[in-house]
Amino acid sequence: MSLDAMPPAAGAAPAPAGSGSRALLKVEDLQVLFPIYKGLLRRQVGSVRAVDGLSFEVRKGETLGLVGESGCGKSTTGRAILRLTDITGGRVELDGVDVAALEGGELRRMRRRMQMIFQDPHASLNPRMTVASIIAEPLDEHMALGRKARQARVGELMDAVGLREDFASRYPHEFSGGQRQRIGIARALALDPDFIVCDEPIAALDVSIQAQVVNLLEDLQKKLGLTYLFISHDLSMVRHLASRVAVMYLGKIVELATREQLYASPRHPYTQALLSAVPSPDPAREASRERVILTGDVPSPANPPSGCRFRTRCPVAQPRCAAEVPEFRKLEDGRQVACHFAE
Amino acid sequence: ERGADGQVNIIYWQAVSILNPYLSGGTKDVEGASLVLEPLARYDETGTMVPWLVEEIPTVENGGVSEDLMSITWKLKPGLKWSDGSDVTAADAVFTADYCMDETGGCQQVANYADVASVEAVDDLTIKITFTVPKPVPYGPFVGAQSPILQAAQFADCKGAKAPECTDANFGPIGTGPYVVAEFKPNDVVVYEANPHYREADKPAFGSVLLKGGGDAVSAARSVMETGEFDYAWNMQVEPEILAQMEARGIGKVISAYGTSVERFEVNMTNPDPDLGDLRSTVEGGPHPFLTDPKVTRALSMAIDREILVEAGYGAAGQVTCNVLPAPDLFNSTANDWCKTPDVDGANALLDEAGWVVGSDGVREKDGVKLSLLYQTSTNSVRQGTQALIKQMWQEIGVETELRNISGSVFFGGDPSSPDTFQKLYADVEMFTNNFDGTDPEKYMANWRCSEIPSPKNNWLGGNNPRFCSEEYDALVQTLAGTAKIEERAEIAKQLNDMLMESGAIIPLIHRGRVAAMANTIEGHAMNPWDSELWDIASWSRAK
Amino acid sequence: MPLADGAPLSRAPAADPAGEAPVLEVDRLEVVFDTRGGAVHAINGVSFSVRPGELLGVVGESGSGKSVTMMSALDLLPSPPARRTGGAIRYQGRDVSSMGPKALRKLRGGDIGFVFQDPMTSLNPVFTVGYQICEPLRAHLGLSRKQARKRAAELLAMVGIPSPEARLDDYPHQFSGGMRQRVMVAIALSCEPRVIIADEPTTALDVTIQAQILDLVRDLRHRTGAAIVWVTHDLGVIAGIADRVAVMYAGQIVEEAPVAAIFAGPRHPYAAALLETIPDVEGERPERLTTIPGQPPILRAPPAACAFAPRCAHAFDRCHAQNPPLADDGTGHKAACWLRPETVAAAEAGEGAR
Amino acid sequence: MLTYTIRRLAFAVPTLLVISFLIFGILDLAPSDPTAQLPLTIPPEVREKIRLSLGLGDPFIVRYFKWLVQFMVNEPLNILEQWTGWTIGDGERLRVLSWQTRSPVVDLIVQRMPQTLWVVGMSYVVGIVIAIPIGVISAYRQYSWFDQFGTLFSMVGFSIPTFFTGLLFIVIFSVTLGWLPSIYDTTLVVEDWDSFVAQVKQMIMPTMVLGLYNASQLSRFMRASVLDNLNQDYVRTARAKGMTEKVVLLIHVLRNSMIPVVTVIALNLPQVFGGAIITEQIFRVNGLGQLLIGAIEGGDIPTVQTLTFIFAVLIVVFNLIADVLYGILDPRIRYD
Amino acid sequence: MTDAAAVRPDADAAAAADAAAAKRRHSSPWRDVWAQFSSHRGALAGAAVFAFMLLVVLVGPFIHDVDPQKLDIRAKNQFMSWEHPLGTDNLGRDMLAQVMAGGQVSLAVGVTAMLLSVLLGTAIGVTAGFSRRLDGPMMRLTDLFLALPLLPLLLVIIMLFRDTLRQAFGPESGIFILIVFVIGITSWMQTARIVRGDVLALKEREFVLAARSVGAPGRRIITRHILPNVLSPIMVSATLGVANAIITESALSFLGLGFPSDFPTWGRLLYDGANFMTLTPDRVIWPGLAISLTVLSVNYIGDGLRDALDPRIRGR
Ligand SMILES: Nc1ncnc2c1ncn2[C@@H]1O[C@H](COP(=O)(O)OP(=O)(O)OP(=O)(O)O)[C@@H](O)[C@H]1O
Ligand SMILES: Nc1ncnc2c1ncn2[C@@H]1O[C@H](COP(=O)(O)OP(=O)(O)OP(=O)(O)O)[C@@H](O)[C@H]1O
Ligand SMILES: [Mg+2]
Ligand SMILES: [Mg+2]
Ligand code: NI
Repeated sequence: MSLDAMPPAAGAAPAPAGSGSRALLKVEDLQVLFPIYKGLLRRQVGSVRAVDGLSFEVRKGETLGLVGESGCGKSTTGRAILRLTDITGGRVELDGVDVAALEGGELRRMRRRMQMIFQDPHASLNPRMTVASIIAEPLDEHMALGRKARQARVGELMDAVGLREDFASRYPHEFSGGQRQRIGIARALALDPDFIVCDEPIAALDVSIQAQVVNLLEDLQKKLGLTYLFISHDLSMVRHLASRVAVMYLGKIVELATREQLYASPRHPYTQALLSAVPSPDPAREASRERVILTGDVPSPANPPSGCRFRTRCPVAQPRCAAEVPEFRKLEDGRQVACHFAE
Repeated sequence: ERGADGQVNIIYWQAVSILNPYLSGGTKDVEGASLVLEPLARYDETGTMVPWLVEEIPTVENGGVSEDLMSITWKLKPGLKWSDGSDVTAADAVFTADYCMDETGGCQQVANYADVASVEAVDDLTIKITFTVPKPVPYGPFVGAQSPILQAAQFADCKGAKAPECTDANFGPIGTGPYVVAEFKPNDVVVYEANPHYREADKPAFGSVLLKGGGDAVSAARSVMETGEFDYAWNMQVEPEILAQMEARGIGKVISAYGTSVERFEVNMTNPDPDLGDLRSTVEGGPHPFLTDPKVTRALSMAIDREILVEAGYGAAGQVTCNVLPAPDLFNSTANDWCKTPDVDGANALLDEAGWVVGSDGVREKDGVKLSLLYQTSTNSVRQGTQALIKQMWQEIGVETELRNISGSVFFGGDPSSPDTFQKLYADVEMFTNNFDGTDPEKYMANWRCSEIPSPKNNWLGGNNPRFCSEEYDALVQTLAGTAKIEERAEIAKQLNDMLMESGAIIPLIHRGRVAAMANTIEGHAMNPWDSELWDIASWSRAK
Repeated sequence: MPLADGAPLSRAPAADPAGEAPVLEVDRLEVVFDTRGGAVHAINGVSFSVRPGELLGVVGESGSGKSVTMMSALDLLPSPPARRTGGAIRYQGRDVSSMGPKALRKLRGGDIGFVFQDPMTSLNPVFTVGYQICEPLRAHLGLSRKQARKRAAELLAMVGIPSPEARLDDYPHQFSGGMRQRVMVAIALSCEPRVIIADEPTTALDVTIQAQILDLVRDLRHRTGAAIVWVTHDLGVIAGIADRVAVMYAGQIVEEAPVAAIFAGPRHPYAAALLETIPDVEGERPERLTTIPGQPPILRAPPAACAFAPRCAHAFDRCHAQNPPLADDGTGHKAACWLRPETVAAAEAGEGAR
Repeated sequence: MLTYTIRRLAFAVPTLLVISFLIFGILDLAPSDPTAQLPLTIPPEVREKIRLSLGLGDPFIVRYFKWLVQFMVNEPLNILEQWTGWTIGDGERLRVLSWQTRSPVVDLIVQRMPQTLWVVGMSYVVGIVIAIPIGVISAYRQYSWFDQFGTLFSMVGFSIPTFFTGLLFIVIFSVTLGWLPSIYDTTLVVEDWDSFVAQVKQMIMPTMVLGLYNASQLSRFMRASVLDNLNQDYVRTARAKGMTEKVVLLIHVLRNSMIPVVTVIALNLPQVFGGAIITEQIFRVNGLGQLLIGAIEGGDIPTVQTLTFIFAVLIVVFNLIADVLYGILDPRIRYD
Repeated sequence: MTDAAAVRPDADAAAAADAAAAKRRHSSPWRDVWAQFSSHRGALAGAAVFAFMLLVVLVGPFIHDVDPQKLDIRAKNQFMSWEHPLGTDNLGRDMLAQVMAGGQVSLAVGVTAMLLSVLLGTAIGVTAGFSRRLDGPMMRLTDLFLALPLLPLLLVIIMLFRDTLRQAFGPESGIFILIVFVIGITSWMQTARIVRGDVLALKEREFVLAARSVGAPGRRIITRHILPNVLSPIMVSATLGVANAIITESALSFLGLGFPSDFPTWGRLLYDGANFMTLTPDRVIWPGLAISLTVLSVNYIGDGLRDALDPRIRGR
């Protein structure tokens, strides 16, 4: 079944029909600043602008890819949406509820609906807990299940992610990376969430195992109608998995488009550079490929460049870029780009 | 010849804090100062008063003491010089008395100046002290190491409230003694050098003295008798077998002499029951449930084998005694000598007779009251040994004992808020040593008058820890104060002693001597229990 | 030391490496780890060689023994638990294991440079970058402090770090990941080694940074003519820079061939599967990603059968009974699989038996 | 870093005031009494007078503020006068006077400082000098006989109290062999070779006794820290650069391993100034530890208060020093 | 889903042989812990020595049934003999009986006081490390306790609590509680500092974040995720704590805070015996040996336990 021609989310066959266009998550002008304190009185002298005015939506049942260089604020975005860091400004709406405004018990109840899969399958599992207790932790927190029911649910979850049930009393270190990531996924699924933030779930895995995990995520989405925010810097995986892709640079989204649009004809110079840097597993193509070489490193998010944040490394930068912040605008084909020169 | 024998090293395991005996009554401080500061007269090793800075001891016979016992006149030896070369005059003595009697100065020897009306310098060498009451024994001021003469010139600006601020003077007094202070590190070490103006030209033989402090008694003994680093160590409260082993090395020896110190039980005549709250161990709280019965206390005393206590903890430093007043000989009663031989059967019989029957747990009881005692003392390994021994001895007569030891700084410190002071006596019996200065027991025996009972009213001040109260005893003390003849005084003192023994308020255990360790090479020292141990340091010398 | 004046450093033209004698040869290497759970046979008869100016790519699944092989080339394995049970490593014909400590030290850092996988932890956090670059310069080349510093600055400039003089006094944490990896490269290059071993040097880096490093290496290789062994599991990287590729599985090399040949037609099922698993940013997007089912084995004993057999779709009886030798088909394309006629032939000829 | 330091110091002031108040409160509550050391022959009324003359009649708060003024204002002024030779005011300032010696406590402390620093400080140095190689070698050769022996040594060293080792040393080296003096001579002035030898001789036993005790603890820390670092990637890098094992171990590993150990050392350094009560007693070093214990036993509240307060200041300051040191040793850490 | 299903059996095929073993191995986590513990040679030896000492101390008095407090002044300072296997002290008390009786007290005090101090230190360290708000106050409290003059503090404690406790629990248990309390509250600071440092690092770890993301409240994060992972430094503190408590107990008796003076403990025996070192060396050798052996064995047990409780090591 080829999805290429169809609108992406609708193609996910068993997902509830008609839900394709409804926005499950709406992020408006999200801002996360980490304050920098200095001086005798610990006055705040500035802040790391980790996430600086993001707006996007994720539709029910779809996968939104979020890509960008290391340190551009991808993880912070994911954590902010789940309220794992404090939000400085903006709204995060999940199914109409403003998550940013929730506190205490309400937030805790909301956590049943939104979960996270972490980057490092080794670091995100407590080495002293058995697989069963790791997976059951969310159950213990939110549902008063009996011992039997709990055990049954853990078994069900392990089955769903392809782990044999008799591994339940093993410890994380006894598993391979891919299996560990499955444990993390099972934990995230335990409460039947609607929405899952996948924070680089495959970055730490071996290539052949990456494919297993990605396939698993896809299967689960189909079966359970999940909605993903898939954070990665592996552009080829994002291409495979996501229906729409957002490209971040230094705390801002520079381009947001459907997969086909983005990979076929990137509009933002940063997106272009990023795509051209991906090596291709084909010596012939690799030799002929034209590449946009970026120079220098990412500027510090504590002191971002004026105007367009990308201008310091941009091959097509003009004086205008330094003076004016490019608007995040919609082009006629529906994609959104933050560049003065894109059309 | 002066200075010919080099240095003598002395170790005091309690270090000297200050060299002004008026600002610290601690024995170590008084004795440290005694190398420099001297009194007019002092006691020799036999307890006899000997003239020191005077020609003779004033008495009624030689006219030095007035017939009405209201004044005493001392005559200084002529030609005495301070170590800075100036002359010693009667004015210095007058100043000294003023210095100590100044209310704001916190003088710690003020008891020596009790009842003094005035001190005058009749002439340069004559000092006259007048008393407010007749004094049969008028040898308080300027006698003994506690009451030496200070140089008026040095301390002129240090009177009253300023006394503590004169650190230089307090740390380096100018005196008439054989030594002057060369270096003083408080609570650590004093270095003395021979006084160039000392009145006897060929003394002292040692050019310098090092008086080191700190540590404990055993290691002090070791430094004299095992390593030979020191020549003399003071106050050897050490188990006898340890001393014996050290002595066997042949470098040093243990010397001792007996004064008036007695290790004793003071028996609580009032009720220490914690349930009484504030009335605990007060006369108002009522008598002790069983210790007021002389039969019980006598049985307790009879059960104790004092010889064993001596053997285990004291050796040459202790003798069995049955009196709280064991010395001088003239004052030693023989009426209580039954206690010298232990008699467990007799004690058992006595308790049976008094109606105390042995219960199932081996403890005697009567009317629901058990013969169970809380026995407290200060922390010190010999005392804890004694405690253990006595506990076992009492067990044999069906008395149960709980032992408690309390840090000396709490036990002997009179903090009224502490439950553990020896005055509060929140226990049934307590054990410690006491003695008196000089050779006259009048003040000492006056301790056990009814008025001296510590209680909340007097902020727990008072020397009558057993809370013993007898009008007869009080009257007898009064009589003693008015008696001048020494034989009569001795008789009265013995009677007082016997009354205490019979009542059971005090159970004497051991007559303790002063013990020191001394290198075999030191000569010319006579152990003196009545005055500073270093009283004769001017005549010490090293064997060639 | 003409590095400074930008003159080409090539000791040998990179043009035709095949004609020269190999600088580094690994010959039937076997390594065992003694763990609490018993011995682990991590490397089982790995052989390969590189010639000056050649870049050999080594790929393979995680745990297949890539790092262990490279480390044993410099005798860097912690021992215990590592134990070399067989084989030899020859640098310019000399056996590394029989070298004395002094010669070995000269080899390490002097003749063979090493770039490690994780740039975040491979630099000592408490010494300045300058100090760490100068260390081998002073030890191997005997430069004075001043000379070494000057040279270090040149090296930093060479790996493309702006204002190198100033950055010498910075600490590693003040560098970004890409810059740190460049520092590692600078250290590896510092003594003009004839061989550079790079163990997954870009795995932890971003694509854009990775692209920078790859460019740097391409450039260097042509300028210095050093032989390079490049370990990775990213076939895309290999496709871009390698001359030859060796594919490792379970402590053995299962296929070795010129890079174009292997991408054109992998001969070992594992290599084929590996090529299929990776998605691409271009071209057709597959419905599902291909996976290699199962996990690599933990070898408690040297493999008696083909180690890949349990995961292989084409496995037949012989695969479970006998370990195939690595055999050359005459074009320099070697594979170890019973499906290959040359393998069968080689086994029958009795050569290459492991 | 500087502002961080200043800020920490500024916050330390109220903390220390609270601590000083609490210490004073505890000392006041404690039942020790300044007259406890006097012979019982001194009658109770006189004792009471002595107590009053020491100011014990004043209410608690008054005494606390008196001390505070004396210590915080008068003593610093006095030191200033001594250093500069100026006269500030009429010079009639009441200093903190010890009850036992009636002399200024600060003078006593100054007098005690040298021997404490020499003996206890040196023992600390000895401890470090012994512990570091033991820790490093134990870790480097983990589970070797050396390592096992090191464990044995440190555990026995830790479980045997200094009063016992001190005595054992005296019995062996002073009594039996007669090599070393058992009593420390604080009047010894080092002016020539002989007196230097004498000084060294008298320091050997106390420093070793304490040093071994310190070493037994520190070597455990060191071992753990080196073990942590030996497996780090940068160690492998250093080897790959062709560094000798000596350089790898003594430069790369040691420097990193020292970071946590140095902070432990710094955190425990105030104890040097607190003196070593038992060891000082045994060898009669009569340093600050002996001063403190003597003052406590003698109920000498001004001395105890002043000493413990200085000790508290040192603890707070060394906490800060440890943090700052961490920042200096570990370039990754920045406090602002 | 089709090939995901296919993956599973295959994935496990490789580990098939392992799996059976795994099943056996994971039948009970405590059996695992024991299995790992007993494979640690040092730990086993430590446990054996400790058990032996416990046995001697608890059962010994029934075999060698001499009253440790019984004095026999005629038989003082004796060397080893059949009647007194470890000799006698200077009051003629049997040393073996004293060492055994003292062991009961010392071991009890050592272990309980250590537990208290470790509990306190851990609680304070974890609180300080976990809560940014409480960090300052808690660490200042630690400074305060480090700065407080111990002796006067102890004297105050005795004064305030001794009689109350004595009345409530009787003289011996009252004192026991007091001693344990005193040692506990004066020796937790080092533990607290170490634990705090570890917690600070630990709370930034991803699995703690993961626990927060499933909505686990702070207290559960502490008990499930933080505490088990700071076990290792706590173990070290605990080992040193036992030695410290045994020695401190003997020092306390000199303040009149300890047990009654005729109540033997190892620390006390060692202290009392020190002066008799040259006369009757056995008086110091045996209690000293007992203390050292206890500390050593506790150290090795701690090592073994730490390994046994760490599944990462256990699996290897
Ligand atoms: N707790 C924090 N305090 C201060 N700065 C922070 C904090 N967390 C993140 N940052 C900063 O915010 C920026 C964005 O970080 P983030 O972790 O979101 O990046 P990322 O895109 O996920 O990178 P990576 O791909 O490496 O995971 C970085 O510059 C980082 O240094
Ligand atoms: N220190 C060690 N102790 C025990 N076994 C080890 C050790 N180091 C490596 N191994 C084993 O050696 C085998 C090969 O490991 P190696 O690190 O070479 O893999 P790799 O191919 O480099 O993998 P990656 O791609 O993850 O770096 C692994 O199976 C591993 O279990
Ligand atoms: Mg991230
Ligand atoms: Mg590797
Ligand atoms: Ni499909």
